Amino acid sequence: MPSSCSHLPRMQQKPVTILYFAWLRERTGVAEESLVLPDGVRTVGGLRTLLSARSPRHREAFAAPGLVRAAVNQVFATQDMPVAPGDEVAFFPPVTGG
Amino acid sequence: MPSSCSHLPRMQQKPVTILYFAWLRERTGVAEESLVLPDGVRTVGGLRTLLSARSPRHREAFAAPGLVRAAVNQVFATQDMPVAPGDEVAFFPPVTGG
Amino acid sequence: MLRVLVQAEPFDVGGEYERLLNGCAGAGALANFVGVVRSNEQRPITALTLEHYPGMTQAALERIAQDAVTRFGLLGCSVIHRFGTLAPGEGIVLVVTAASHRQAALDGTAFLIDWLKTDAPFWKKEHLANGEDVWVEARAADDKAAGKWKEGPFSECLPKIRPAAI
Amino acid sequence: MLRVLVQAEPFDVGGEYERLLNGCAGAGALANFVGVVRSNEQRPITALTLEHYPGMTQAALERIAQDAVTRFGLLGCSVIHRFGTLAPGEGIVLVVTAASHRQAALDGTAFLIDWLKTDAPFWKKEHLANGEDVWVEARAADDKAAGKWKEGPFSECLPKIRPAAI
Repeated sequence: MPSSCSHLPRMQQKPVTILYFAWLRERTGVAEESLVLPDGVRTVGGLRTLLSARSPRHREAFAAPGLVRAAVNQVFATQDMPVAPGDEVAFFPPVTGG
Repeated sequence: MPSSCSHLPRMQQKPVTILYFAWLRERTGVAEESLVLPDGVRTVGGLRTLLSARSPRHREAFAAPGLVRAAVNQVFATQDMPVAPGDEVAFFPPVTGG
Repeated sequence: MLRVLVQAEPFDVGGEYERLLNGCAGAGALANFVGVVRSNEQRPITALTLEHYPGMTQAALERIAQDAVTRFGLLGCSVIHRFGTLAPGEGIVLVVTAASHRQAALDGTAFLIDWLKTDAPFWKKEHLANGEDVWVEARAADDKAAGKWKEGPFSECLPKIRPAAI
Repeated sequence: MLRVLVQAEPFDVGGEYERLLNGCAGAGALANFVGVVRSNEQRPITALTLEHYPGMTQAALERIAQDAVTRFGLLGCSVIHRFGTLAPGEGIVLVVTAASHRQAALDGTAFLIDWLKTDAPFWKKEHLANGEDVWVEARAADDKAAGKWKEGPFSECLPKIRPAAI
């Protein structure tokens, strides 16, 4: 019997890749990690809350003063935007290039 | 008995140097000429009228369509500005540098 | 002609001018902008490190370069943004635009550098002469400068949403 | 640093960038503009001749370069304007500005080129491919562009009157 992607056991779901840049990378101590999205986490904001609880350093990094911005699959994203298995989600401070 | 500059005979007055640029130079056939200001010609506009009568080519040049501008002693000038013996007065079309 | 590079190596301002000029027949006006690592007596720094988001940078810069060409009717433009550690006086970013007339070249250059300041995924860290390392903070003035391009007749051409704080 | 040249020889865009950068400690932004002899399929030209008013040009350019530095708080600027006969693709005029931040450099560059278009005593003659020689006519749009700098808080700083038609 065929099953759709959303009904796969969690082990078989494609993980989400998480990237951190600038002081978020330094404070979490992580440049890249991956996790399988638990049920109920389907937005950028939801993922951020989940990640904040991942370690004391994560909590500290996301709680630090200063704005945190995000991109999903290399496109800037707001917190209400959806995150799906296999996505690449990046967290970073406001950009300062140029 | 000393005499002021304005009472010198015309022969001893310093002449005005006249310069022409661009199509004014081409149409008058003159790049530079000089003349002693006659009595009553004391402005850029007066000088222009005087020069227009200097030769058929001068008349034609000053009558040609297109604006004519001027500078007195290397500073842009309007027609009511004074011209004095020894001045350098230039006539030219609107500038097109840059 | 469109030329977009994200690189660690220095760029050659004169060479990029020649390259764009040669690639844009009929050009009458070229403008450029170079952002330079700044150090001054009030706040001496020994170096600046630029971090970027490699998977995103090249594509984002290509989109905005194409957008600038369309918006301002440019004959071409070059955008080169460096990453890595740079010394004071080194060029960080180069924008060159070519157009038939000057206003398009000047406006295209201002548009591109305003955009790069607010929407290109780069982050600067200053290495101060006193030994401290400090991440540069985004300036509200930069957001305002970039925002001005979102008014006017071309606002519907904007390629993407701006990131909101989350 | 102020560098003003009126010359027949070509200028070196990359060399002038380096020179101004080296002459302006603390610069974070350099902008430039190059006006180029334009030839296109609609109106092919073989060359452009620039005539100027030698006694007036250098002093006028020095005044406006100094004015730009004061108005925009530039760290320095270079203005090089060529005269004589130039081939298509050759640079006619180069403006380079250096400032702490980008807006001053961009505004200073736009100001200088707008001014050069309307107030510097140069005249262009195009040598058309069909053999005709044509004096370029001044554009009303140029007067308008230069005029915009006369509004705002610095209008009293204008160095001189504009020539009126007589």
